[in-house]
Amino acid sequence: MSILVDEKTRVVVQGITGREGQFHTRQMLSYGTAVAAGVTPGKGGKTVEGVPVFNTVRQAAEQEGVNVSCIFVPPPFAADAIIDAASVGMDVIVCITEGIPILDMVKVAGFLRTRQSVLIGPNCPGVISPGKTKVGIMPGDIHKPGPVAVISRSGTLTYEVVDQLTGVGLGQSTCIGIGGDPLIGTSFIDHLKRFQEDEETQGVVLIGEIGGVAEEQAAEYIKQEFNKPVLAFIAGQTAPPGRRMGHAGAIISGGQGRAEDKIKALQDADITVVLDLGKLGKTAVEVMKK
Amino acid sequence: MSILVDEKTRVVVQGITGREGQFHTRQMLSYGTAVAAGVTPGKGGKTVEGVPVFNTVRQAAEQEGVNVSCIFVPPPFAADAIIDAASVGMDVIVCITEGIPILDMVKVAGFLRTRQSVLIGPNCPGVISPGKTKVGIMPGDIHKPGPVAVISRSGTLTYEVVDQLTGVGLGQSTCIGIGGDPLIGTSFIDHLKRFQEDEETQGVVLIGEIGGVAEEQAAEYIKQEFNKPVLAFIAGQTAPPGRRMGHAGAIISGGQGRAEDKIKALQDADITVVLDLGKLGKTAVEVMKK
Amino acid sequence: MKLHEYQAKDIFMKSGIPIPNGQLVTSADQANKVTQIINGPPWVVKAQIHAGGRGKAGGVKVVHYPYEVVTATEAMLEKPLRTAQTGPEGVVVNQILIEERVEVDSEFYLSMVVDRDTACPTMLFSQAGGTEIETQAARSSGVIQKEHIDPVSGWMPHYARNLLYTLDPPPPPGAMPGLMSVMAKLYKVFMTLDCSLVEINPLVFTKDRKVYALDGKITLDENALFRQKELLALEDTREKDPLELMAEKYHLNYIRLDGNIGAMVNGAGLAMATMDVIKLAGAQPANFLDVGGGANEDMITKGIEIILKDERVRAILINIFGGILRCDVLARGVLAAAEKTQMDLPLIVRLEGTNVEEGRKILKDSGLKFLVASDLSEAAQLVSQQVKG
Amino acid sequence: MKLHEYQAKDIFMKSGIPIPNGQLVTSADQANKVTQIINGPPWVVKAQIHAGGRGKAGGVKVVHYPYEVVTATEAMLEKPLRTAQTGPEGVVVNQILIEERVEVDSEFYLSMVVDRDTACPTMLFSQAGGTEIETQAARSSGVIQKEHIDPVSGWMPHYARNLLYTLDPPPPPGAMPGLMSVMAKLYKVFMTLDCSLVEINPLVFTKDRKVYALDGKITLDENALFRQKELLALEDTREKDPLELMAEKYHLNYIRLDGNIGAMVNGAGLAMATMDVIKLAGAQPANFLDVGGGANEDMITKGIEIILKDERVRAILINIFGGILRCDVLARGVLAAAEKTQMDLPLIVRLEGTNVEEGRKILKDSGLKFLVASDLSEAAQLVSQQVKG
Repeated sequence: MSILVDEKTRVVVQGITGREGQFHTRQMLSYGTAVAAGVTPGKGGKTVEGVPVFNTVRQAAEQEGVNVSCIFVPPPFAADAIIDAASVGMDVIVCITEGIPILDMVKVAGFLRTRQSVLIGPNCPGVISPGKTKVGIMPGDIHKPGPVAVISRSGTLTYEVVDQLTGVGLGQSTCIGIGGDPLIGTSFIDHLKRFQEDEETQGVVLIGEIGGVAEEQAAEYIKQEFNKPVLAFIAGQTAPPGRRMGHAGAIISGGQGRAEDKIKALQDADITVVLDLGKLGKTAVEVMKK
Repeated sequence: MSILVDEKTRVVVQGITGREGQFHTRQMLSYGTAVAAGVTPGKGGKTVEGVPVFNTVRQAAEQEGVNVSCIFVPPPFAADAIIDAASVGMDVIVCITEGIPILDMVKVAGFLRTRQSVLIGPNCPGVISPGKTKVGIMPGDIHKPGPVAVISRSGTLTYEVVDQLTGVGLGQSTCIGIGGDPLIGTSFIDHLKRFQEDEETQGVVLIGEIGGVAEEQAAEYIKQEFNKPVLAFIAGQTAPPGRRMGHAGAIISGGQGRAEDKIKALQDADITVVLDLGKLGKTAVEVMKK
Repeated sequence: MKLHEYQAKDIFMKSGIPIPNGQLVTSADQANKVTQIINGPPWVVKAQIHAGGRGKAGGVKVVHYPYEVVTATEAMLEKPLRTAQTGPEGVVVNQILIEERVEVDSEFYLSMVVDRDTACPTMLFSQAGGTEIETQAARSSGVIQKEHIDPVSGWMPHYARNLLYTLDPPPPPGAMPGLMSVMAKLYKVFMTLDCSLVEINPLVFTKDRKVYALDGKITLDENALFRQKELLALEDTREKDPLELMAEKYHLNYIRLDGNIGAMVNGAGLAMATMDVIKLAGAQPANFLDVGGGANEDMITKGIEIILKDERVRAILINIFGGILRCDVLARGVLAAAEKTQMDLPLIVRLEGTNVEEGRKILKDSGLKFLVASDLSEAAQLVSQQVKG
Repeated sequence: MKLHEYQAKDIFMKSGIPIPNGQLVTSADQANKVTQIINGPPWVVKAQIHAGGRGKAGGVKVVHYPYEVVTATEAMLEKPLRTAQTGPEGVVVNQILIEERVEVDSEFYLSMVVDRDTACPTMLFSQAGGTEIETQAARSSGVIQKEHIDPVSGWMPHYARNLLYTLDPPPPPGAMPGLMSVMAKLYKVFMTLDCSLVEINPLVFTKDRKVYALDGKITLDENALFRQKELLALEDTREKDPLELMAEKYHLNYIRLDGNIGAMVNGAGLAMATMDVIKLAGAQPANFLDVGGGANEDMITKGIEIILKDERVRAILINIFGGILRCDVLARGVLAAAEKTQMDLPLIVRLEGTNVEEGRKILKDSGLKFLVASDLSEAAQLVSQQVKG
């Protein structure tokens, strides 16, 4: 098993004719992902890497039976793309786009409250179930199938973590970048619940960073409800308050969002927290044995 | 039993210091309804008929443990009042107000999609479970407890029906005026589902009128799912198309909403439809025997 | 509240929806001058009435000479225009819109309403633009595409794309931006002006590749006029029935019908049911009159007065189920009206509900001549006998 | 993007939120003239800098004679102002706001942000208006009341009432309409200008029973500036670090820190983690620099140039995990920068991911002096040794 996406996933790429859309369609196809359709308004009838392009998500869904969307459209149009995909009933919507106005995300979040779609991102690398399918922009070849799940607010930091896991022989069930924005579609807890139910997943690596209280909430949830081993890392232990550290969501403000508070909350929940990123892989081997 | 409201219901009256609010608070109290609080912004601390008045619904809920709201505020402020009550988590919100702008009701309907509150109305007489409680403006004394439920889009027409039912010895479990506006909080079907589960209810009288397709939908639902006797009446058999017949929702437009279509749909679902309102009581006796 | 085409188009123009150049006139003299400022020939001369179906009824003329603009205007102005929607007596034309004519490449239908089922503002779009959309719609569903606009998202471009890309073949690339823009603006007009209907039929793409609203219809939500005060000035009551206007003034729901039984009822549903019962008893109601659940004595008096102003009325049926409106209040209102007017028509009264005994007593003691009915069926029979006999 | 107080107040005024009369000056001469047009004495002289905490730092003066307006202006203008939020070097004051003083009866705190947990625009309100709201909030939760504004409902009056009626005692009846109106307008400003923060602290009720925004703070969502073009003109970059400004120009995320290790990383999370590892190894990062996931050769070059412009930097650590950004692209960027500048600082490079072999080869073949680290911990150790040795 795995969560969110697997070998049955059929992907529509929104913004497929753009530079990034094209590049990553190629990458996903070469990983083995079933990219079944693309959408770019006005480009219906064309193909990209052999994938048929449609004018609307609705048409793509009707004609190609896609169930997961991967969005590469620019920030001004991204909220429209997400809501479009959710209206059509995509199971999972992966939004790669960085830089969406926060009030657009307020709308998106409000809209999704009444729909079934799971939004991953925005401002995220996507989701991969190694050996099955990859919906996103992560380098596929560093992953290998296995028992460890990864949930992260970051992109390249996740690749670093996955690379170390693979390096120490720990393959992955599903790796999810939930996104670096202050408003994102899913929380750590949403996925922990899924991994709790996923028999293939034997443990979880949780990659947090400064900003918000999602890690504190996850710690509380794990303490109360989650019974598989968890290893955590929090980026930004040296970040100054009041500054956005690259990610729109990575900011310590109003006395909230400090790495030390998150680390303490996780440790209080008996979760091993790696402080030196370079040692994550080795620590994971020990933690996942439990 | 009964549905929506019963002897445990604790009512807050929004707009309690207005002319109608005061009058009907008195009426409800004299029927035996537990009107536990009132709300009028700026009048907090006063009392009306011995009922304490609060500035906000939240304060009324916190201090008096109310679970049902009855709204008498004027149309420009009614949507605010409904959303306020729903935010605070009222189980049932009865909105008497007539004349709410339809785009306000679009907002209300959107808001209620993510809340648990059941909205009755607007532009309705309210809900009564005879002998238990009355939340609304219907004359209490024409009702008597019994096995027949009434669901109606109308006000005085419902009183007429109830009076006939009581006259022929058929008491009522719960009578609901769902409202005469085009956008209302609940449909016939919502309540039919509740009455299906309500052991005390042995049959239903359904009072429809021109406009929309709610009666057609109810007919379809009854045919498929509902197994208690139903008697129906449709007002507006002689109404001309394109005119709003008093109720904002009572209009035949775009070829939709004609009484004859509704009557046909109901009859096709094997539901007895009374054409002469004067004969409703007598017919009910026969139908409810089944 | 219905707006005229020229008023709708004025709103469109201010909202950025392109319309043909045009000018409103109320005399042949003005029409003559307009030919000098509006591009032409040809010109389009359009009668401004609230009812649809003008084209087929001769209310829209395309003319090629300035003198024809004048004669076409003269032919319509101050004359009744009978369309499929006006009724047989027609509606007197008070205003004429004179426009340039654009060369149409393709025609669409576009409108917005609130959908009752989904409680969403909903945009309707069809390739079959033109005069007969309603019958077309009835004939083959699927001709009209619908898009429900979610109240959280508000307008978003994909709603427009979902509508436009249903066209087969899709609209020419040159038409897309214009059509999408009109859709976005139509939504904004609908929402910001509290409309219950906004319609552009036809919305056209011209041979010189522009998008225009060739016709426009706006109905405003009367419940929202309290916050749309600047739109009140657009009301043109000249086409309304004088008794309906009078009733509006007193917040009574009155609708003129074809029969001769004046009916006064409290509550819309009961009023409709009363009309139905009158008809079942073999008579015809002259009106629908709902005095409302909370009517006071004065409103009852006004209601009776309105009924009495209708010369066709041969008998009156009052059917009141007292709830908020108490029967004694009703009785006093009836007496007041009887005093003010010389009511000499047969009057059938059926009272039930709150304070019914007191109400009945007031009427009885008044010396007013009337028949009492014990139930609705009997009331209808009695009133029916009055006009038959 | 932060706005100055006077800019925020200008927006407030245009939105109908009352503010004291005031005038911006940039010279003592202008200050002198202002005393003739702004009601006084007394006057309030306020340094305009983006950082808070001005009051305690001497950046706000109440004066009673015209000459004091001038001397207070002179004392602040073109001098650095050090507040708790500026850092030890302070910020140079370029502009002064001179205002009439209003007589305060009661002070409130009012602001709007987007709440991360509920994804709702959220209004914050407190009776404890004044200068120390943040510490107060930290000390006792409950002092600040929150109201989440549902995205479907938008603003509704009950949100304001829920906040205002938490006050004990409730606000005087005379204050309610003014406070409710300010709340509604604050919401509108927040939503229509795409703000990430709007704050009025204090919002005051005066002795003559009026409501005023005595201070104002607006931060705009930079992601939304594409649709708020008219607000771009309000940007005042004079308080920004020059290297941060330069980085912004090239779409790089650069933040100046206190150490001496220049760090360049792709991806924000990895960049933060790299800073953390540098510190764990006993050194201090001079900056946070995230070149982003999709950086090109030119951006890499600019990143290196920015690091080299910082004279405190004694060694450079490049940590790249190739994903979208391929390692060969990085290597070429580094070489281009090395050629343009005279890079003679110790350079530690750690590459991994897409095209890593090619990247390593390019660097190796270039003749550039650098140390290769095989993993992140080693990279941090190496760079730390460079600055210690």
